[in-house]
This record gives sequence, C-alpha cells and structure tokens, in this order.
Amino acid sequence: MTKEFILTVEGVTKTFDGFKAISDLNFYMDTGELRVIIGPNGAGKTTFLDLITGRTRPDVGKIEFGKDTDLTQLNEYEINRLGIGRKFQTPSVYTDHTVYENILLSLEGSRSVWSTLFARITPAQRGRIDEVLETIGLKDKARSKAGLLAHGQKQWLEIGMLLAQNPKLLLVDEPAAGMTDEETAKTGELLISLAGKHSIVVIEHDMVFVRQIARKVTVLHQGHVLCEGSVDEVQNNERVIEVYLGRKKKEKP
Amino acid sequence: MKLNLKSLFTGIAATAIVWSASAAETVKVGVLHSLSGTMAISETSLKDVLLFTFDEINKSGGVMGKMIEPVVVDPASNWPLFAEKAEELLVKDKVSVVFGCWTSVSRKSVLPKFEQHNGLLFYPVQYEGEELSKNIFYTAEAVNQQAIPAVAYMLAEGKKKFYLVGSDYVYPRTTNKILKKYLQMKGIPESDIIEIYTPFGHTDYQTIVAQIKKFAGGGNACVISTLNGDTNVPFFKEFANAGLTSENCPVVSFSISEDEFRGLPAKQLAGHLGCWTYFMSVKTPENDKFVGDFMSWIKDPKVTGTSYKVSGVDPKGRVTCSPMNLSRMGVHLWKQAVEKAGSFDVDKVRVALIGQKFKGPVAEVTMQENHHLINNVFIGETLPTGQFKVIKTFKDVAAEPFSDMFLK
Amino acid sequence: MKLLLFLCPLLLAVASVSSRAADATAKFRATLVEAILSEDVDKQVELVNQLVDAEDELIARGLTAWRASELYVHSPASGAKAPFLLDVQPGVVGDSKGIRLFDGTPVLDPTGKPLTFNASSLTPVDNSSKLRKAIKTALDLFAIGNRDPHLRRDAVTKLGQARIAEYVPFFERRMKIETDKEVIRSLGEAVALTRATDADPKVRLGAISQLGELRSINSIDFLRELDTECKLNPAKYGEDTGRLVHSVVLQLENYIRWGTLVGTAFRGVSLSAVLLVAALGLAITFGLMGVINMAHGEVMAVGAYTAYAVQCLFGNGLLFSIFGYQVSLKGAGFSGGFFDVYFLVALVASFVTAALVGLGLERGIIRFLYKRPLESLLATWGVSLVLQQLFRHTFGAANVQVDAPGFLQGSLVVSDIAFAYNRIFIIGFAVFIVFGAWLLLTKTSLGLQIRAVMQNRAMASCLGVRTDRVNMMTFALGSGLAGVAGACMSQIANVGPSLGQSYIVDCFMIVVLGGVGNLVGTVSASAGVGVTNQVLEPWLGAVLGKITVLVAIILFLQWRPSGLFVTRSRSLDG
Amino acid sequence: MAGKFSQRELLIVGLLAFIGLVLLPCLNAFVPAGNPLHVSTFALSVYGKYLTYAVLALGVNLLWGYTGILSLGQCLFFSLGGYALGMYLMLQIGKLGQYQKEIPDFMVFLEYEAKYPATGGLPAHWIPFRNFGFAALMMIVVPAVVAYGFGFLAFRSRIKGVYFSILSQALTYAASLMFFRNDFTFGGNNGLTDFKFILGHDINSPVTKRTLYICSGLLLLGVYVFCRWITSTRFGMIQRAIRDSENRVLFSGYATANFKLFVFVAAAIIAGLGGALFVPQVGIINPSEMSPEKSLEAIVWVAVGGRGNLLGPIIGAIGINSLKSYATHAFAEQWPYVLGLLFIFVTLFMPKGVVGLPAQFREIWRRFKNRNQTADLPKAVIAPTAEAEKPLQPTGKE
Repeated sequence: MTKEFILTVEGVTKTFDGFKAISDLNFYMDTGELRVIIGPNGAGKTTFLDLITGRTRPDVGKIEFGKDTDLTQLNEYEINRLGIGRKFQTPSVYTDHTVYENILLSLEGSRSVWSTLFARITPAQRGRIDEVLETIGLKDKARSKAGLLAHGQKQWLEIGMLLAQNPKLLLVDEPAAGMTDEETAKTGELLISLAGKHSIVVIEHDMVFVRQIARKVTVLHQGHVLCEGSVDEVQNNERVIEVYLGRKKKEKP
Repeated sequence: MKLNLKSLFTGIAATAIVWSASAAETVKVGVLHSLSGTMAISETSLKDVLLFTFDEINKSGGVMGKMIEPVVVDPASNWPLFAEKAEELLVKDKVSVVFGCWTSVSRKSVLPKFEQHNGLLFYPVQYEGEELSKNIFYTAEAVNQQAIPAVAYMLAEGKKKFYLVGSDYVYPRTTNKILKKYLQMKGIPESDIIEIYTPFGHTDYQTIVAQIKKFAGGGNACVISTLNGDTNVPFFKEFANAGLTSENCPVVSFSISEDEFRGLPAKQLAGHLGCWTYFMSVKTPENDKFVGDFMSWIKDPKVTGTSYKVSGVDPKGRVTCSPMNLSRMGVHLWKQAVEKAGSFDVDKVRVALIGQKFKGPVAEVTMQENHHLINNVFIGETLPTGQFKVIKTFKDVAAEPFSDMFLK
Repeated sequence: MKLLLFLCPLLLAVASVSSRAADATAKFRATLVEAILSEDVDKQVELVNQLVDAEDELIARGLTAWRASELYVHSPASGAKAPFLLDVQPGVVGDSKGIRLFDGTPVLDPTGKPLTFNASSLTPVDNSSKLRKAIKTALDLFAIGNRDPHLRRDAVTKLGQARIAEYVPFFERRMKIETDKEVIRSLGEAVALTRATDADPKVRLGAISQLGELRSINSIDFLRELDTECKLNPAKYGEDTGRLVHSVVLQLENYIRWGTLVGTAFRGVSLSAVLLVAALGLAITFGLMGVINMAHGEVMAVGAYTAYAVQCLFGNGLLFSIFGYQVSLKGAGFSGGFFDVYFLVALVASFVTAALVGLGLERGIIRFLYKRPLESLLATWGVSLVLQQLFRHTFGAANVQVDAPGFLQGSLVVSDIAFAYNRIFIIGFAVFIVFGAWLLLTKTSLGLQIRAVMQNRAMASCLGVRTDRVNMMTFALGSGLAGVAGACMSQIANVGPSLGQSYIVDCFMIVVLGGVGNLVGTVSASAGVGVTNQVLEPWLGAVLGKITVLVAIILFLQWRPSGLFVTRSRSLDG
Repeated sequence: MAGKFSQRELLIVGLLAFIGLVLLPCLNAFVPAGNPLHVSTFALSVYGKYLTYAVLALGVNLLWGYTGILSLGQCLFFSLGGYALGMYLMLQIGKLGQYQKEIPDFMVFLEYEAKYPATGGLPAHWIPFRNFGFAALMMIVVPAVVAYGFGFLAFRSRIKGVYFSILSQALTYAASLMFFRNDFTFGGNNGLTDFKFILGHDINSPVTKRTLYICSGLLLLGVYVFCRWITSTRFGMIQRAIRDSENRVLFSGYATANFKLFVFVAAAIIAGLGGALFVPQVGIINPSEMSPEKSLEAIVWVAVGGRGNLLGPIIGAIGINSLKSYATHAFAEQWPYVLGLLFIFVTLFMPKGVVGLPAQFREIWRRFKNRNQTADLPKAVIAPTAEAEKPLQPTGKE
C-alpha cells in the first residue's frame, strides 16, 4: 500500500438556509488510518459525513477519494460502490428483514437489478455471511427480524453490514451509543482490528471510547477543523478546552 | 321511503317472497339509472318518474292484467357497471323491458348487451343521434328535434353571430358539428361561428365569458350552449356578473330542463332559451293531470300491486321535465304495444311498437319506423320561477337520428 | 327611497298647474294599461313604443316591473281589471300594498281598505322577448333621465350604438345638465359615434378623432368596418378620413390589449384565490397533520349545504329528510337587505358545522390512524362515499340553489374592465383567511402547540402538550376552513352531492406543489397555477390549457421534488 | 426464503386455480342451464372481469405493498392496455357498424374520411392495429413506455411518497382529459365499444366468453407466479428494504431509482395486460376508466384484502367487486353506505386486511386467555394503532 491520502477534503463549505454547517474545511486522511472526529453538537460532524457520502453536496470545495475520484459529482450509491461504507448515528437496518438478509443485502458484489433477480447465493457468500454473523455475535439471531433486536444489537448488525460490504473506507457515526460498557469495549476492539486493512473515520462523543481507539483525533468546531493530533495533544489544547471540553460536561453529565 | 336497516331487510325479505310467490301476476321491468356517482344528479328524477308511471299503470289494472314489478339497479355512473347491470337485468332477472341510461356512453356500453340478448331498452334523453339499434327505442329528442329548431328560431330572430360552447364530449361535439354545417348552409360565415369546449366539471368560466362579452359587443350575437348539467351554474353566474343578459346576448341551452333549474340561479337565467318537446308550464288537461298526479305521488311514493319499497325520493321543489315526460311516455308506449301484440315477447312487442300512438301531456306522439318519435317541439323562454314560457311551437317534428338525412 | 322616487312625480303631477301635462300623463298611463291587458303581442309592442316620450316615473316603474315579471293584475269581482305593482319597501317583512298603474293609488278591497299581497302567491303578467325589447328601448330613453348614473350610462351607450341621428339632440340636451363624468363621456361617445359618418368632413373628422381620445372600445367594431370600407372605397369619405380612422383603430387596439392584460391578470388572481380558499383547509389537515383526507371535498360540501340551509331559513323555509323522515323548518321570510345578511351568517355557520363534522371525523376515525397516514386515505374515502349518499338522501340528488346576496351581484367596471363583485369578494376573503390562519398559527399559544405537535408528536406530548386535544383542534380548524370554502364556492359554482369531487384533485395538487406542511407554499402554488391557467386558456382553450398546467406541474416537481418550499429534516428518512 | 412454493401455498393456489380455471368453466360448458350447479355465461364473464381487476390489484400490490410506492395512476396503464386491444377490436367490426363502412362509426360521423383521405379515413396510427399481434405487443409496449418515461423522470429526481402519488394522479387526470377530446382520435368520451369479433370469433358467443374467462384466470395465475418469484428473490428483499428505508438502501450501494423503475414498469405491464383482457369482457373502454377515482378504488381493494402479500389483493379485488355487484342490485339506493362503512371498518379494525384476520383472531384469543389467567392485565381490545406501526409482512415466507 503506497502512502497516499485515501480521502482529501479541501476548502469545503456547506450552507443550509444561511447557516454555515461546514466552512472552509480541510481534512486529509491516510490509507489504513483510524481517525476519530470529535466536536460539540452542531460542529458539523454528521454534515461532514453527509458530504463525503453524497447525501448533500458542498457549495464549494473539493472532496476526493483515493487519487482522483471526485466525490462531489457522484450519487450515494455510486460512492458506496467505490468502497465507502457508512454507519448512521441512529441504527438503520432493514427492520422487516431477518438479520441474515440484512447481511446478505450488504454483501460485496454486483448491485444491478438483473443480478438481484437472477443471482444465487454462492457457498463463498454463505461462508462470508456466517463469518460476519460470527464477528458481530448475532449468529443465533440470524433468522429473527432485525426490527426486533435490542438497540445495541442493531448497532452491531449495522457494523456487520458494513463489514459484509468490505469497504475501503468506513465512516462510523457514534457506534457506541446505546451500548453497555462491555459492548462498547468490544466495538472498540473490533474497530482497532479493522484499522490497517480498512481506513476508518469514527465520530464519537464518549471520551473513554475515544481514548480506547484513537490514534489521531480531529476536533471540529463550527464547521471547520479546530485542531488535530493525538488524544493527549487535543485534550491539552487550550482552544479545545475552551470550546469543547468545557461544554462537554454540561452535555454529558 | 324510510331508510333504516330494519325496513331495508324487511324490504329485501318481502321482495324475495314476492319473487317466489307472485311471479305469475307480475311482469318484471328493469330500471337502469345511476343513483350514485356523478350522474345521479340527473338520473334520480327519471327513476322516480318511472316508479310513478308503474304505479299509475298498476292502479289502472297493469299491463295485460299483470302488475309491473320494478327491478331497480344502480349502475353508479360507471360504464362497465352499466353493461354488467344491463346484462344482469336481461339474463338473471329476465325483465321484459328496461328503461334507462342518460349519457350516450352509458347507452353505448349497454347496446351490445341488448342486441346480444335481444332485450328492449327505452332511452329518454336528448342525444346526438348517429345510432340506430333494433333493440333500442329512442323516445328522446334527436338533434333535429332540439338543436336545429332552436337555431332556426335564433336565425329568424335576426341573430348573426353564434358562439357554440359545450362540454368536451361526444354529444356537444357532434351537435355543434351539425349546427355549424347547418349555419353555414344558412349563410353564416365561418368567422361568425365560434366553437369552444371545456373539460368535464369545469368550474372557471371567466375567460370564456370575457370572450363572449367581446364577441357580443357588436350586437346580434347569441350563445348555443351544450354545457352539461353541472357546469351550467358557474357558467351562468359568471355570465350574469359580466353584465350579459338575455337582451344583449341570449343563451340557448340544450341540457337545462326544469329539473336542472332546481339547482340553478333561475333569476340570473331569466329570458334565456330552452328547447324541448315538453314543458311543465304547457297548459293542457293531460299535463295538469300528469303534474298533479306526480306531485301527489311524491308525497307517498309506492308502486301499487307490488311490495317494492320506494326510497330516496326527494320531496322538495319537484318539477316535471322533458326527459321525465319521455320516460313516462316510453312506459305507456310499451304497455300499449304489449297489449296490441298480446305478448311480452320482445320481437312481437317491437313490431307492435312501430306506429304506436300515445296522447302525452302536451302532444300526441307516434313511434316511427326508425325507433324515434314524432313529437311537438317547443322553444321556451325561462322565467325567474324556473319554468319555461313557450314562445314558439313546431308541430309534429319527425325525429331523424342521422344528420346527413336532414342536412340535405 | 323608492317610495320617495315614486311619490315625487306624483306630487308634481298633482300640483301641476298645467292641466295639459296632467292630461298627457293620464293618457300615457291609460296606454300602458291597455298594453298590459292586451292579448296581442304586436299591439303591445306598438303601444309600448308610444310610451317613449312619457316622462312619468310610474310608467317607468310599471314597464320595469313588467319586464322583470313583477307586474300583476287585480281582477275584482266587479269593475275593470287593474294592473298593479307591489309597493315593496326595502327592509319591510311580509306582504305589501299594490299600486295601481292607472293612477298610482293603492288597490282597495270592496270595503275601501287597501289590499296587501305576497309576491310568491301572485301570477305575474306575461311578457315575451319581443315585448321586452320594446320595453327596453322605451326604458332606454327613459333611462337617460334615470337617477342611477350606471343605468344612465348603459342607456346612453346602447342608444349610441344604434347611431340614430335623431337621438343626438337628446344627448346634447342631456350633456348640458349631466353631472356624472362617466355619463358625460358616454354621451360624448354616443354623439361622436353617430356623427362619425356625417356628411360634413369637418364634423366627421372631429367625431372620429374624438372617439380615439375617448378610448371608445364600444366603437371598435364600427371603426374597423369603417376602416375596411375606406380602404375599399377611398372616394366615399376621402383620404383624410381613411388615414384618421386607421390610426384611431390602431390606437384603440393597443388600448384593448392593455385591457385584456389587466383582465387576464384579474382572472388569474381570482382563480388563484378560489384554489387557495379550497386548498387552505387541506393544507392544514394534510399539509400540517399528514392526514390524507379524501373526504375533504365532502366537508366543503357540508359548508355549502350549510349556506343553503341558512339561506332557506332566512327565506322561505327549509325542507329536508333525515333517513326518510321529512323535516320542515319555517323560514323567517326576509327579503332585500335583511335577506342578504344570510350570507355572512352562513359563512360563520358553515365554519362551525364543518368544524363539528371534522371533530366527529377526528374523534371517530382519524385519531386511530395518525401512525398510518396512508390508511387514513382508505377510511376517509369510505367517509366520502357515505357522506355523498347522505347528501343525496337529505337534500335530494339534484343540485340546490344558493342565491347570491345583492352585494355580490354584478361587477365593478373600471375603464372598460369588469371586476365581478363575487370575485373581488373571494380574493378579499382568501387574503382574510390566509392572514387569519397565519395569525392563529404564529401568534397564539394554540398555534404554537399545533406547530409543536405537527413537528414531533411524541416530543410535544412529553413536554406536556395535550396532543390529543391539539390534534382535534387542528383537524377541526382545517375542516372548518374547508366548510367556509364550500360556502364561498356556493357563490361561483354549484352546490350538490358531488361538489367535493370537482375540487379534491386540484386541492391535493396545490398543497403538494407548494410543499407539504407549508402555508406560504400553498399560497404560492395556488397563485402559480391560477395565473398560468388563465394565461394559457385564451391560447389553448380550456381543455388543453388544463392539460398543459398538469404537465407543467409534473415537470416542475422534477425540478423541485418536494414542492416549492421544502421542510427540512435531519433524520435519514425525513 | 428460497423461491420455492411451500406445500401449503401450493395446495391453496392449486385448489383455487382448479376451481377457477377448470371447475367453473366446466360447470358452464357441460352442466345444462336448468341445473342448480350451472354457471351462466353471464356470471362467468362477470367473474372474468373480477379476475382482470385482481390482476390490476396484484400490480398495485407489487408497487405499494412491496415497494411502498403508492401510485394513484395505475388505471392509466390498465386503460392503455385496454385501448390497445380495443383498437384492434374496433377494426374487427368491419362493415357491421351503423354506417356499414370499414372504419369505426365515430370516424365516419367525425368526417375522418375527409381528414385522412389517403387511408380511407383511418388515422395512420390506427392502421397497424388491424393485426392482432401488433395490438398484443402494444398492450405491453405502450403502458411500459409511458411508465418508463414517467417513472424515469420521477425516480431520477427522487420524487417519493405522497409527492409521487399526487404526481401519478396528475398524469392519469391529464391523460383522461386528453382522451376525452374527440380530436385525440380515440372516440372521445364514448370510447371504443360495440365490438363484434375477436380473432375471427363472435365476441359474444359463450365459447369466446369462456375462453376469455380462462385467459383471465391464466393471466392472473401467471402474474401471481411472477410476483411470487420476484418477491422471493434478492430483488424482492430490496423492494421491501426500499419500502422500509429507501435511503439505507441507497447507502448500501443500490441504485434505488432503477429498482423502483423496474417495479413501476412491471406493474404497468401487469395493469396493461389486465386492461387488455378487461375490455373484450365488458365491451367498452372509455376515458373515465382513467379517472383518478378508479385508481383509488384499486388501492382500496388491495388495502381491504391485505397488502404486502399476494393473496390479499386478489381477495380484495374479487370480494369488493362481488359485493358491489350484489349490493347495487339488492340495495340500489343504500349500497354506498354499506361499502363506505365497510372501508372504514376494515381500516380501523383490520389493519392487515382480510388475510390478516386469522392472525388477528389468534391474537385476540391469546389476549382473551391471558385476561382470564391474570386479572391485572388491561382489557383486551383490538388496538389498531399498536399493530400497524410495523409494515406488513408477506405471508408466503416460511
């Protein structure tokens, strides 16, 4: 793997009805990196992911994937097919489908209308699904409806769906929300184990969790990068303390 | 009359008993008019008058001694359902004759069924012609019994500019096509005839009325309206508010009879013209009796001699009108023909019907070989009371369904 | 007022020193009575023609009443038949005295007491179109002296169109004493029009250029003909006339184009107002609450039928049946201005009834379906079926008639463009209810609660808002607005069981086009659709115009898939 | 969740198919008219009409029940298919019309002979419809092309939910206005009617009617199998995923617009085929079949029968139309009350439609038993809202 940016975000601004959600944001990420983004509410974290995944388009600026794939011109599904997977803040799984089907639909492979009509499940795919189910610990729930899972299990399932897709870049929005401490720790381990093979962006509030997984942290504030560095660097940064850590206590008592 | 579940069920039960018990003394007759949906507005009155007529005939001994037993169905202003109900009446109920339909399309949809099962249909509403089925008797006004006399009258009154406005469907289109030809034959240049159509249920006549106002500016203009029932209200309200009156631009409407007047701002229509083969206001002893009998029947509607429960009869502000009269005369013509033929057999009745005469409320009519009537045609001016005042009578006009026959 | 009008000439006639004048009046009155009692139409016309010079208000009244079918004949057991008209005074309820046309005295019974009559129980004297035309001409000439300037102007215009040289002296005499500007203009126009083909070139040219200065639209047809004639036969009037006529025609055509533009704009605005009034209720029940209420049109019909019922209660009484049982309610028997008030009462009553119906609907059905909006479509469709049939069985299958109150009849004419009063009323009314709805939603605590509940039912409920009650109120409000709309529609369209069907498609279209949940959007969408429709209609005709508008809406939503104004949300499937 | 029929399903469908496709036609053909077991030709053709409605309902269900797209314009496609066959039938009348001319009657009195003299009065686009094969092709192609064009535009710009519903309603409304016009050369509001022959056979003969009925039955069966197959593939899973969370599907890399377009076109073709068989059996097609209310009616059938499974729409379409046929005769004046109240009742108390009833009874029974066991539990009520939050499940799934 050559050392090149897997994600390049330069000079991006996004305005909603006059409110600047993202302003002149620059962000670079190495291949195989595990990056954590923190920031107070309204800092633009989710909007940032929206911009990368094509849910919204920037007013100005450049977003590139790998060497020269311009993401701003692509659709959600096109971006996904490039190998960018996303886990949403609130767990979004197919509630009416079984856990097994959820993973099946997320498997790597062709996503055309015809292939979904005529393709059969190969033994290799079956093996992969089992593997993923194993990883996320939902093997015994494979046949039950995703909608009936507990909140934490849904989070796991969504992560499993990401894994099944085998993306180059994973965007994970608050994976630990609603999980027990034990589950959180397990999630952290999983993410760490994935790093290297995949590039991962994690958005998180829970500082314990951040400490567990983070090597490099980016702090967003009012739509642009406040500072970047290791957890300790960031926590000792005066401006971060001023705008973020001070507030954080109020937010998460 | 009462609409509660109990009477509904007793009604059904009673009807069922009658079907099995008294089949010998009654003759079943179908009534095929929409009682719900968009056409109910017009057709309900025809159902009422038919039941009235059955009652009238049953009271005087029925048809060849048999009581008429109505089979009322609701085709719900739905054309495929019209076809189904027609076939049901013919095949399942085995009725001797059917009275029904209002719109041309409903008649077109049931026509194949009547031809296939050799049924008999009496059609009572003015229409565009261009049709002749051996299984249908058209008591209705043909184009040469309504549109042509009306336009001839306007020409005689010195009108030189004609604005033809209609709803966008076959009857207005065809009628106007014939009228246009007729007017051109009479020397009206094409530039003085305007033809305009509006969609079904159109409610905004501002532009059209503004155009008419401009058109009528120079005088000697009139409007020939084939707008169907419902759209007349917005049209005439707009017309009156624009300052147009029957003096500066009279409107001749072919779809407004006394019955439609009940929902129209009659005062704003005063002086405009109508053309029909019957007006409620015509003073004859026969008409007085018809109107009087109908009005007293409304108060206590029933069909004598059967256990049929009459319901849904609107008691207020009732009038009689041409389609109602034609419906009633249809029943009487059929009765006479049955008695002449001595049988309910359709083929025999059909033969007996030709040449059958009936002294109706305002004229004696004769059934011609072409299944249409010879009838008097009246041009009437509307009064603020919602009635017509006859201003011109054409005696014994023979209906001719095919326009190329009378345009020559 | 009318009494005064009628008394003045009477007093004058009595006090007149000249017995000849009185004789003449009596003679004219006798002629009128003879005409009325005559059976022969031609003779009637001839007699009426003789009345033109009678400057007698009673004759004018008699003729007017005859033409309007408000003239009756009293046939006492002994004595001659006496035509009379009713001395109806505005605001007085009940029967009125009869005034004999012969001498203006009341109709008396044999004992000498004045008789009273009720118009509804009398048979008016016949008239016919030919006769009415004659009456009209007689009245036209009368009308030059009418007190009402509008009538005066109409009469002058009409007489001017006839272009009869004999009228000119009358016009000029009148011009000297006339005070109303419009009438003076019309008189000038009439004179100029009559003289436009005068033998004297100077008079002719002066008259033609005056027509141009007066912007006389009424003379455009005539001038066009004259223009063609001049081209075909330049020698007849001379080249000067030809040139002048041509330039005046161009000038007038330009003016007419402007008039058409303004007229189209007004029609567009008025159609927009109609659409807006009809859709506003839906914008609340569907737009804000998300309830797909297919019975919206029927709720409108409830409002319209309420207006009908109120009208009947103010007038001659109401007859209807409930499940086959006939109910008859006595009316107040008002007429004139008192009767006209019915409409204002009806607006309020229709709001209340429709809101109550809405309340019942919400409590009985819709509250169970907030979480299943698409299924509210199914249930309310059932409701609409039931309601339609209920209307049919209650008020009859035929349309019912809702009269326009006096103040909504006719139109306001400004430089040849007519603005119908009922249209103006609806525009004003639309502004009023939109403003009202806006005030309610933004400035009251109920409005605050409504908006809170509509945005997030669960959250609002947690914060102590009684969502149940708010839902109920909101739905009742939306239904009430639909009801008022129905009452309003009764002024321009028909009132019948299927009234709702003609508006429901348009209403949904407007709300969706504007952007669900957005009142501003609803207003803009109805404005857009209304104006576009009216601009297109003269070109394409009503049918193609409507189709074009529909296609335009489809294409428009390609561009803005969530309507004009989008309500944003951050959740994934917002 | 393999694409195989379960035994129970096979049994039910097989039994129904046997009754519908074999038993009823045999009772019509071989049992004499007087016999109480006899099924009249009239009844058979009415059933045939219901079957075509059921086909339409299956299409609506594929769209709405499985993919969550509520189209209020399905009857447009139904009518287009009907018009395609209707045009063929119209030209088969030959000289048996009122005017005894080669062209349809309405063309004669609208003077098409003067308008299109080169073809003897027949507008150019009518000519190929003399050929049955072409007409048959067109009843698939025309609805498909219209659906593709409209669907492409709508789904590309991500119009969804109620916006799509209203838009499809606008489409069918505009089309009906278009067809109402005499100038549009399809017979104006009278439409196409008075057919005489189909493929050389008398259209009114019992044999033809029986054949048409059997064709409708086969079509329904075919469409059932097609829907069954499509919903059991991964495509079917994505359909339901789109219904529940379209954006999630998008973020899983599926181009949802293509999937929706495919379903929309498929549903249009299904509707078109249904319409094509509807027309010869009822004998008329006119623009009011395109009016928005008709499409709404089809939605109602599906909702009453139970959406999101395959038997529900069929039960709904056949059930409601039978009820309507019966009620418009038995209580001509009161039937709208009956039907209207039924819809309200079904919505409130049977959120899963008729096919959901057994499960609902089981649920009530369970609660009833629970109540008997523990007095503390709240009263057993049918709580419609509680059950309906979750989208409905297909029953065919094992």
